[in-house]
Amino acid sequence: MIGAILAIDPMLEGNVLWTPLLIVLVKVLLVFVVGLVATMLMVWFERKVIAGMQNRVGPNKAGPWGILQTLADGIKLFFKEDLIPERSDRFMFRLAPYLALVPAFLAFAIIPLGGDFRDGKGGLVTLFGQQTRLQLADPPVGVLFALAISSIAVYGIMLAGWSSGSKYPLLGAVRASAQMVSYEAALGLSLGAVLLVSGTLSTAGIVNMQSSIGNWNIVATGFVPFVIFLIAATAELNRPPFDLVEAEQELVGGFNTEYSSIRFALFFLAEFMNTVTMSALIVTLFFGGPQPISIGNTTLDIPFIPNAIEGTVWLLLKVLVFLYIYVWFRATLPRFRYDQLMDLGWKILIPGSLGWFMLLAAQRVGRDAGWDQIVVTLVTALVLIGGYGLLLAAQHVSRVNREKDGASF
Amino acid sequence: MSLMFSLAEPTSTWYLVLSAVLFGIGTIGVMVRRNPLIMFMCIELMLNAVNLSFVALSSQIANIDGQVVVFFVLVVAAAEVVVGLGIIVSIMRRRTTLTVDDMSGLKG
Amino acid sequence: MELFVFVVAAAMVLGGALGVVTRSNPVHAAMSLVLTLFGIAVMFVSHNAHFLAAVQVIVYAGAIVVLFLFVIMLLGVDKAEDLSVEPITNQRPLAAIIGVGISAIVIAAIVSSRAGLGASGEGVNETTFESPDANIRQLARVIFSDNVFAFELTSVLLLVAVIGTVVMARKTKSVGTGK
Amino acid sequence: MTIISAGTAEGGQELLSRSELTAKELLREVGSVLRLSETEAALLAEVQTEAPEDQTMIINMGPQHPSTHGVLRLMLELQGETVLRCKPIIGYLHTGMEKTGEALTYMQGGTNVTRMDYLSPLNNELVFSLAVEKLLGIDGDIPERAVWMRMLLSELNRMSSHLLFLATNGMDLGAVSMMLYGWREREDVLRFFQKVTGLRMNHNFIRPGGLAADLPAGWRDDVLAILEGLPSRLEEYDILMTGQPIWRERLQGVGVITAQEAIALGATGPILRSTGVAWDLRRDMPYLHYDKMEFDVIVGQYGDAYDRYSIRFNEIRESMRIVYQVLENMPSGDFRIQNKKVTPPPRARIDESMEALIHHFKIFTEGFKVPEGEVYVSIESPRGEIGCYIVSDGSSNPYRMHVRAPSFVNIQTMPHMMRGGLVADAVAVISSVDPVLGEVDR
Amino acid sequence: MSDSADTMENAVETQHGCPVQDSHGQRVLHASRDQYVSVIKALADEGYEMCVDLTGVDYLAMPQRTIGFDIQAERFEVAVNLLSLSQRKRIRVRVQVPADDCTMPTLFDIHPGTEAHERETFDMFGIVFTGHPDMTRILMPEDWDGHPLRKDYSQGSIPVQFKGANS
Amino acid sequence: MGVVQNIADDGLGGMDHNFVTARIEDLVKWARSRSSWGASFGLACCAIEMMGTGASHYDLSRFGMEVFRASPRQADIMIVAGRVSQKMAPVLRQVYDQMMEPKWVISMGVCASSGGMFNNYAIVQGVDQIVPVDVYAPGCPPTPETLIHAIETLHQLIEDGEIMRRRVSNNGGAGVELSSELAAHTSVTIGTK
Repeated sequence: MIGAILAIDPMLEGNVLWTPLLIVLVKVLLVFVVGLVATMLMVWFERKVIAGMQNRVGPNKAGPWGILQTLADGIKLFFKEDLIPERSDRFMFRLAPYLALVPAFLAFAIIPLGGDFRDGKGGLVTLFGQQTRLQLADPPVGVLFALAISSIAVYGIMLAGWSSGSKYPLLGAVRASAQMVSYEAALGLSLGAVLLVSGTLSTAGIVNMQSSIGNWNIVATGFVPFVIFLIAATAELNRPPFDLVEAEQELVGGFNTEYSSIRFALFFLAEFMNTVTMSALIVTLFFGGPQPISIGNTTLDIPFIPNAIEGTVWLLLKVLVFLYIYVWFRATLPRFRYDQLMDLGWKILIPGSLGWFMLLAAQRVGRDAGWDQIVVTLVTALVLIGGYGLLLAAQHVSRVNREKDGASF
Repeated sequence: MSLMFSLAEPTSTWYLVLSAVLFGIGTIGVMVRRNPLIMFMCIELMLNAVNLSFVALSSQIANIDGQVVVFFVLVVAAAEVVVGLGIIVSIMRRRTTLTVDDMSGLKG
Repeated sequence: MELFVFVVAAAMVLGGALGVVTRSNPVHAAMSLVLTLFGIAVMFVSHNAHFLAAVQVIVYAGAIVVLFLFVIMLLGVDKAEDLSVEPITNQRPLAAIIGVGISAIVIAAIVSSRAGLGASGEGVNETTFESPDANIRQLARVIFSDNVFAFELTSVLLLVAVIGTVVMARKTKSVGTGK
Repeated sequence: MTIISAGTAEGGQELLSRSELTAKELLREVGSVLRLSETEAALLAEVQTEAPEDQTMIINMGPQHPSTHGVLRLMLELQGETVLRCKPIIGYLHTGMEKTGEALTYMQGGTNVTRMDYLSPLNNELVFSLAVEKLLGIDGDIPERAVWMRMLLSELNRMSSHLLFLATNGMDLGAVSMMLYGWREREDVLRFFQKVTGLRMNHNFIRPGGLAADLPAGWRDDVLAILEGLPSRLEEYDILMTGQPIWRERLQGVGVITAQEAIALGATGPILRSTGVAWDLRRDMPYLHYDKMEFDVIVGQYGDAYDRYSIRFNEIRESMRIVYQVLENMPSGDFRIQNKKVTPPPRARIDESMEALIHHFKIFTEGFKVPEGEVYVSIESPRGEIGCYIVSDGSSNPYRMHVRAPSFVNIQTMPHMMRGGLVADAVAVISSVDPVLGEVDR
Repeated sequence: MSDSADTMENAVETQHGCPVQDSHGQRVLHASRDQYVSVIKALADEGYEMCVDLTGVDYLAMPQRTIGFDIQAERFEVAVNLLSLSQRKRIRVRVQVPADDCTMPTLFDIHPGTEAHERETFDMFGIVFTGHPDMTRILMPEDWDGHPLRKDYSQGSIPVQFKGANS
Repeated sequence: MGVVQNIADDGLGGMDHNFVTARIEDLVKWARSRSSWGASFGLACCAIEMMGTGASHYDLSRFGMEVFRASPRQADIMIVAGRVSQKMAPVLRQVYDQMMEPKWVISMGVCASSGGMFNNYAIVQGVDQIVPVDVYAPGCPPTPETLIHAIETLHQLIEDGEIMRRRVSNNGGAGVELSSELAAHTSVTIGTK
């Protein structure tokens, strides 16, 4: 029973012994520490990389190459005066930073952090005589868990903005909720494409399906769901160009304007932690997670590193690529406006991901029923194009009507 | 550790009683509160009580249909909230206070 | 262990429910509702309904309550409601009597009829290591075979609800141009 | 011990609630003075019923807000995120420069005016010097080299000012890197200024009668280095911003103003040009030797923020064209007028001659006397028409020194541009007006 | 104020009933307060469509000045700079404002762009523009005493002092 | 949560000075000097040079200072860059009060330090009449090098603990009474009224 609740892990089947419990505890601790350190390094990485993109040097006074910069920030913020504004809702004001931080850590629990994928081991490694996955938990609804966590992460931001009791944070909070609701749908629908191809919800299962580059979901689902997922994930993270929630130029600091000291540090931490988690999730869903890169029958091998650890290295490398992409976004793209953000979400991403999902589903039905794949694809594509044409026409009519009677909404 | 497993297992009756209590709280809330938003939340409480009893009974009588019903209830609840909040927003456009006592007329 | 889970979850459910009814500030009430919803989700998990638990969190906590909060913030009705006013005389005691009465009747019915309930279906699949998504597969099969008509109907319902809301909530005239 | 009460209450200068306003004030604040006909204005009463006061909120942007370019304070009445009314409140940088100008001699005046529009200090000095020269009646006698040098510096200054506009415009719209790129390029120009004038900003280099010093050795190579480095950088900006879909979406159709409105409000510079009015004082009322120059006046069509962005962007290129022509034509000769009344003796002569020393001493302590009269001179600064109105009573101090600051006038267009836009548009509009608060408040 | 003698003699023509003077190659039109609005309106119809600048001068320290054309020199003067974009011409309108009645009609209805200039002139000189929609201070704080650019308003400089900064 | 409660307290005020706490104190001072975020308080010409200091050529981010927080709640150093007018002075004070302890002020440029050449009715003759200034940067405007030098000086003072001792000895700073201000400062929020 406990196995069913906590995780699907072979070592938790049958009689539960002390060793597996200890391993679970160690894993929890390890994930927590790894998450924290990764976030610290992520902040430094972002500041260094963006400095490089802007012909600057970046932090270099705190520790070698400024690597301790985040630590200095953290210590400084911890030893700074704290304040709860008079007009704030005190309980919610105190609660909000934790509501932002906890989901960031929780989502990390379902990411496969490594494993041995050679010789058909399927990611299982042997620790102290126990077979286990390098993953804190693998609930049967793994991916849905990530979706659920990312949807409750917005509470921290909303409540922070609302409870501050002043106007700019409130505007930030309202923006945050609308943005979250809009992009959650696109995120879920592009996830649907992955689930359709993988046939499982468990993250470990999804990783195991992607044994070679040809099987990576980015190829198997046809690239479009990946693009939509990447955009929607950026929006969920409130990172540029979707950082309307903070939008320093418009809303001063957005939801966190009134926060100082350690509470602000928690928001800061949560934001970067979420970035790391989301990158890891993208890698898990579309790029084979800790699977080594393999084309056909040849699998790349990192020399001198035992196979059990190699998975972690691959994961790290892949995640690093996405962290870099997020920094890149921040350095280049201007910020969206509120209505453009909504337009992108509702008029492009959601129809796009829905259409692609239906195309994949139709192909699958066609394959099961033994129809000609090309014909099925063509017919579905035609239907979808027709539907999109109707959508465009509807938008046009609506715009004309709006201009005619000057409605504003 | 094994000691913990040997303790009394809650039967589905426990869950059903809990859901009855939850339903009662929801009912009281709908009757007592005057803020339509909170009344809405109390209706959600009642729906959740029913959901809980469905799932509990589903596992007791070993029939998956209970869970199917819960799935549909979730969808209907979403639709209901969308419409309900829409009504509240459009009422609030015309009035300044938000209590059900002031909403006696049918036209705004 | 399950007892422990039950006690904690029940405390969440009841505490949250009482919070919804008693807190004067709508935002606090909404957060209490979230607590209840999480408690229910935990109970779903302990009944092996993993999928429903996830959907419960995504739909309820992730969308419905966020919508509630959005409306509260948008309308600026986040001021605390005055709970000391009782609009109808003796409304509260009457409501309490009705509420407790309903609960009591239902509980009585449960207690008296629990012996009569027996296994009637072909069983609910348990989650195991070999087939971690057995529950989801079973649920999906039933929804998309026996109940496919109801499923389609709910999707139409959702569509109607969304369109209806948009039509209802839209402003007809803009600022400045007049009517 | 000084205790200053916290708070920024400015009473009637602030945006008041609708009920406290007369119809005329309301019309002005919603920016409809020009836009609405009389009948439409009569319907404005319905604005109040459509958006009752308790559904709108008045927020305060500034005076210390990251996107108000210093200390501009905007009060916005918002419904949701839509701006209904806007009122700019200025004066937070009021320095009393016009009063200080009356206490300084004409010789010292340059130090004062150069600090007004601190992004184009050389243009401020130029307009002040031209006005004083006109009062002195020596405006025709300025040596050729001085005129060409003034043009060189003025155009380089225009480039650096527009580069800074690109930087802040990028910053305001969230393109962080543009901020640093703009500053990087501006730094090249500033380094040249430092070499020529000794200072990075606030040079007091262009003075009545000419300039403070001649160009240093090797100046031509430095200018050429700037000119040759810039085009490739500008192309990078084109890739980064001009062609960027998000960038275009954010700017196109935002903050629209018509030619009629711009003229009625007295807006000049890129704002006026963005509406399709080709008005550039350099071409239409030439000063210095701009009539001998070949350059295009960049004109927009839609009067939106995107037009203003591209006008400034392309004006950098036009300025480069002018600078190339200046480089070709730079004559040799004196860098200041040889008029004992106005010009201090050369440094070398002070060491030799007692008279020269006394002359030098007198001219820097007492200044020179300027005949009675009043004059208004205007030139095209990067922000529009900057004018200098000087009244002289025959002494060595100006009796009244007034500067017609382009930003001060241009700020009035903001309520018109912002009305009906979103908060994010408001930021884009502020940025596209490109006000310099030192000049607004003086 | 008396300009140099030769320019004075050139000033023989009139425009819209006001004497026109040439000052350093610029046309200057002397209007009385009563003529002010109608002259500006006539000039606007004539093509001077943009009001570039409006400012005041306090002639308190120049009591003996003369203007000519039988115009009584007063303490304050308002100078309005008009620009014709189509004809590429400028004209300046100067109006005398007596110290005991510091009011002027507003130009807001003809040139809305003078709104800020008139507020500034009010703030700095205390000249009230009647009919202006929002006659408040613009640069100084709302509760400020006096009008800084008047000649009887001291510059307000305080001698440099080094206070006991406790360090 | 908030460790620092009043102006004279650097968060470790209650500790005795022994080997361990001394190390913690050193660590805190190190952190504060390495990570001092600026409150962007750009006013006039100096603001341009201040931003220029943050740009590619001079790069304040080397000192961990590229984080210019718009919200004073999260800022440590207020760089008063430019002339402070009488109208602006209350705002300046308000922003200073909204900053959380420990906080430092750099007065950038002569106008902020002494009124500079604008010795007239409109300009506050030295920002130290309003807020306690820790470091003055001379120049009109100071070049980025000067500003960096001022910042380095301040960092050194922070690391030495010199500033805290000075604050304790004079109750806050240059003749400015802080205790009467602190009572009111919680209700004020940036940018809104």
